[in-house]
Amino acid sequence: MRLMSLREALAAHVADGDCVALEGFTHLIPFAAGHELIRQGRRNLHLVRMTPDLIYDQLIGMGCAKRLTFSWGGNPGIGSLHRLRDAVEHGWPRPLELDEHSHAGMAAAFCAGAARLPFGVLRGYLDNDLDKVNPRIGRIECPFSGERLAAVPAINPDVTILHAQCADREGNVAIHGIVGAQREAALAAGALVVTVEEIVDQLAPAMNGIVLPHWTVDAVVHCPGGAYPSYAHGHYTRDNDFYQRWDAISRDRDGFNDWMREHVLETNDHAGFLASLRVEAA
Amino acid sequence: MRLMSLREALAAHVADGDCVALEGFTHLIPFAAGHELIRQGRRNLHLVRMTPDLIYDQLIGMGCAKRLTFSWGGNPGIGSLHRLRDAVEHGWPRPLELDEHSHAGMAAAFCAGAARLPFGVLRGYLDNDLDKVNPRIGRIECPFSGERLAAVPAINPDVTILHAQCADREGNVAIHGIVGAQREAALAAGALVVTVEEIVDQLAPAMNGIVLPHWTVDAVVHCPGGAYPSYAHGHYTRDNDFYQRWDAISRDRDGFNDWMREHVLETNDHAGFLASLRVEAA
Amino acid sequence: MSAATRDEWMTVAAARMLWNRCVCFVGIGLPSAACNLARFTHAPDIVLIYESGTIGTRPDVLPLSIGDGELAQTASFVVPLPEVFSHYLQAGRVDVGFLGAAQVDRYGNLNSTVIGPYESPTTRLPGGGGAPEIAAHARQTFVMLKASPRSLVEQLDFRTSAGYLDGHGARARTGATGDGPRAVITDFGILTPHPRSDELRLSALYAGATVEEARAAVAWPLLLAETVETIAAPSESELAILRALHARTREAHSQPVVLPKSLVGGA
Amino acid sequence: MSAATRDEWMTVAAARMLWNRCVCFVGIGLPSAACNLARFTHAPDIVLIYESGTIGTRPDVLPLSIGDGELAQTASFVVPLPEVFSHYLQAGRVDVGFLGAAQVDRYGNLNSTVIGPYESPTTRLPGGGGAPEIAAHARQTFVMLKASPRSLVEQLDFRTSAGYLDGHGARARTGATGDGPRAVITDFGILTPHPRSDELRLSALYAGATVEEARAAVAWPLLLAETVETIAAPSESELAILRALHARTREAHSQPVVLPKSLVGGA
Repeated sequence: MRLMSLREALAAHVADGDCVALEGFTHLIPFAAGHELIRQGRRNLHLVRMTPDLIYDQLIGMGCAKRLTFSWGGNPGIGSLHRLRDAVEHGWPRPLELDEHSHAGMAAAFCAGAARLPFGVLRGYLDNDLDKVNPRIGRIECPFSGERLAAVPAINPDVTILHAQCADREGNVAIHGIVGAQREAALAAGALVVTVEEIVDQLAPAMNGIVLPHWTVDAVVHCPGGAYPSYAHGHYTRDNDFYQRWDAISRDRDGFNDWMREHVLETNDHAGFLASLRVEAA
Repeated sequence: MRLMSLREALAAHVADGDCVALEGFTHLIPFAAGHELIRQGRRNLHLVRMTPDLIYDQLIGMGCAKRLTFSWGGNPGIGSLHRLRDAVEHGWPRPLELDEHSHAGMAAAFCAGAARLPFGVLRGYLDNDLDKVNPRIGRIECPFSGERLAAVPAINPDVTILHAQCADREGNVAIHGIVGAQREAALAAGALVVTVEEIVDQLAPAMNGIVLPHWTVDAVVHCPGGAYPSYAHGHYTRDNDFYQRWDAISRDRDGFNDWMREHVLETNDHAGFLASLRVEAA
Repeated sequence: MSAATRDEWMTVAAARMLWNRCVCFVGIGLPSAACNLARFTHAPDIVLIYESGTIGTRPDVLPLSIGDGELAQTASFVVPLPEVFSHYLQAGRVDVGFLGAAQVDRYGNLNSTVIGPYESPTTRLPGGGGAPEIAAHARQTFVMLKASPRSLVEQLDFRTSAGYLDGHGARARTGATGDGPRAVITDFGILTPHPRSDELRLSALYAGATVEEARAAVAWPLLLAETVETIAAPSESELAILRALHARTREAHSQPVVLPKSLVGGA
Repeated sequence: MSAATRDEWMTVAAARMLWNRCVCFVGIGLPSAACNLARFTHAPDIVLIYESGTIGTRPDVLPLSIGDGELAQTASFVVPLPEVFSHYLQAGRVDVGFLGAAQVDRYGNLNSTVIGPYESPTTRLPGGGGAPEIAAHARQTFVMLKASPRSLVEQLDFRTSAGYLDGHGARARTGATGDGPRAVITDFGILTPHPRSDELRLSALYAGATVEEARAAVAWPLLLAETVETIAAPSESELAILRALHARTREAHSQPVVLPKSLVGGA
């Protein structure tokens, strides 16, 4: 593990064309890292995320992505991801290939990836049209009962990027609260970059808690607020209001471009991004 | 969930011929429950446990078991389980059918059972003789890469019995420390009986800890010391000395029978068992 | 107290269908309001699971997202998301799953993926998320949606989640372990499947709603159940509790987010 | 300080083969002593995993069982056992796995299952446990056992864990991802596989042990490596640290177990 700046870490670990998963299910979405990928101008990424959320709307709208593996692509509780829709419906700013799953299927694929099995098995994709549009959804027969089940190929991203609450100086990373498929995405990856709210001398004891041990972590980045406008349990809450405002910001191409220029492209880093939004501080 | 006495709970949930898993990996082995099965004279059980340990040595030596699914059958750090050996080598007190796995295989089988999949997949049983003696070890082909992997049928015991530190009055059960395959064995079972050190009004907060929610639990039994001579993290330590003494106690049939009569058959319950051993109390 | 809105009718009707101690897989929006209303009224020990991994959660206010901190904070415990789907849903441990959709057909099949062809949709919807397997494995599902001939359709553009397929017992011949959609709760009343044909029929109307209104909102020729029941209006107490819940929710979510000062030094 | 026993020689020899920050899958007994000796000497940041699920554990005394509370208490964290095997071992995240066995053959295949036929054994051994997959997936394995013609055998009664199979590169053609047994550490010295034939040869002797002694302890005609190195005796410091570790362990484990008084009211 190396302690790096976000800029260094992403320059070192993410190349054009890589398969990249920025995971975090509502909670701990690595916004700062997503913005930095945009600033660095990454192209042709194969993005992986169960729930694309606003950060993938931004990456897609900025032309970083060529392909998307996902299972639910909306603005939670609000509606559409307009940039995702524009890419799928009109190919703007470029066409986006979809590799579409259900949550259960994608979770099974991440689990298989973490265990380095070539495929995951589930009772799923039953009598619906998903396997007609996704050739990666297969079937497998139980060698004992003959029963047919669904199979999905393992997901093993080149790089997984997470945001977490805490790392210690060795690089052990602790996550608590809603953990989604973060641990599986982390252990499935070729390289693992984690931004954290805090770096501490000693992690709080959490015998059966969720820890990514230091030798599975390639880079740790100290990046307070790195999940904003998503949230970090124990540090700050989700900015639901921002999620609502995004609907208007992202609805048309020009408004989106202006906003991204002002707040992401023309800010230096995440602190600059937060300052540009005048997020309130206690 | 119902709060019951150990006697009631096992009479209600375990019948002759059942497939029963008493799990707990070194830690939290449900000794009290095993002894009660012996007192109730259960027969023809199909016993399941990764590491049979002393409690299965006792159940096997007392003639309760017909079949054993396991992956490592020794007295940890000390040597043989003499009663298990006597049953396998000489059919005393009755022959014991073996369904033998590796730890990885059995863990995969429990995971499949908990997820109600018919089989588990692993990269395992590679070029060894285990699949020659266990017809339940199969092979499966990845539907995407064609790679061949091992497959094991799911384990779904009729009843799983655990010992845990704590339950609340609703029947939510919290386990911490070394948890082995307890959670998987619990969720794989047809019925789940849990003995606990303590019943509390409110479980300690453990957001990402291991909890078996009340609606997965069929009976909770208040049984302090129920893991002795195994241990309950935070309550008492493992009686390593007892594990050593067991080697001599169990070595011959008469000595074993005498000991079981005095300490298990002729005691009423677990408190009586502990008293008969004059275990020191603080 | 002012008359109930149609959203309130739907929420109350759904809440009444839940029972104490039932295990619900909850989605955001009306289902979340219905489940928590049930919890604050007749079903205090209802077990709520949100797909973010929060099990047995008891939020004081409604979450805006499926993974609000409030859900984790008030849960019995929180599991990684894959376990929600494998160890709870797939394992048959969920009594009731709530689903929404852009389109429902007469056999309760759902579309939440696309309007138009998949490869060149006129409207790309969010997609299936948890729904395909909730539809398969929850012991029963309740579908909640606002009715119109564009949502209650003759033919789905895409089948995201299977209901009764082509009806007439077709579902029983598949690998689905749950019983399928037992009710579609709309803004005029409730549709339930015919016991043999599985076709959704009008089985209950809100007091004040009419059969004509129902028929106008459904694209297929809507059949009536042997008896069409009348659903009593939300009681004073139901409405008061639901409105207080919404008021608490608005209040909680109107608090501005505050980041630790160190983060926004420049602002 | 008294001369080192053969157990101490073995422990010290194994400890010296470990490096700082290597990830070890540890078994009880000599391997556990060796790994912790390495941690207390030249490899302070070694990562120890016991199959009970304790990851990054730093016990102050040696555990008597694979799941002692001390291991959990001093671990970075504890995972359910299935994850140790799937997410760590199978996933290729273990550098060194330690194995013991009742029998080892000339190609490093191991038997820990039975002596005699499986269906009617003369001696039923504990069985494979974690070994079959440790043998397959740890990047390398070290085997520790006391040598005799009954343990270093011409022909195994049962192959529990694959080493190099029939040698000559056979292992590379299988699904095993690890490199196999890189050393067999015995009480006379160390056997290592021939680079092409994979046959175990004598490559190092403890100072004072002889080739004759080694040959007498091996049932097959033991070949010598090009150079047979001499392993330096345990240093004063290694012995002192190891003996102190054992003394702490004896002291800790001689404490009688005390149950809360309420449990043994009758006694």
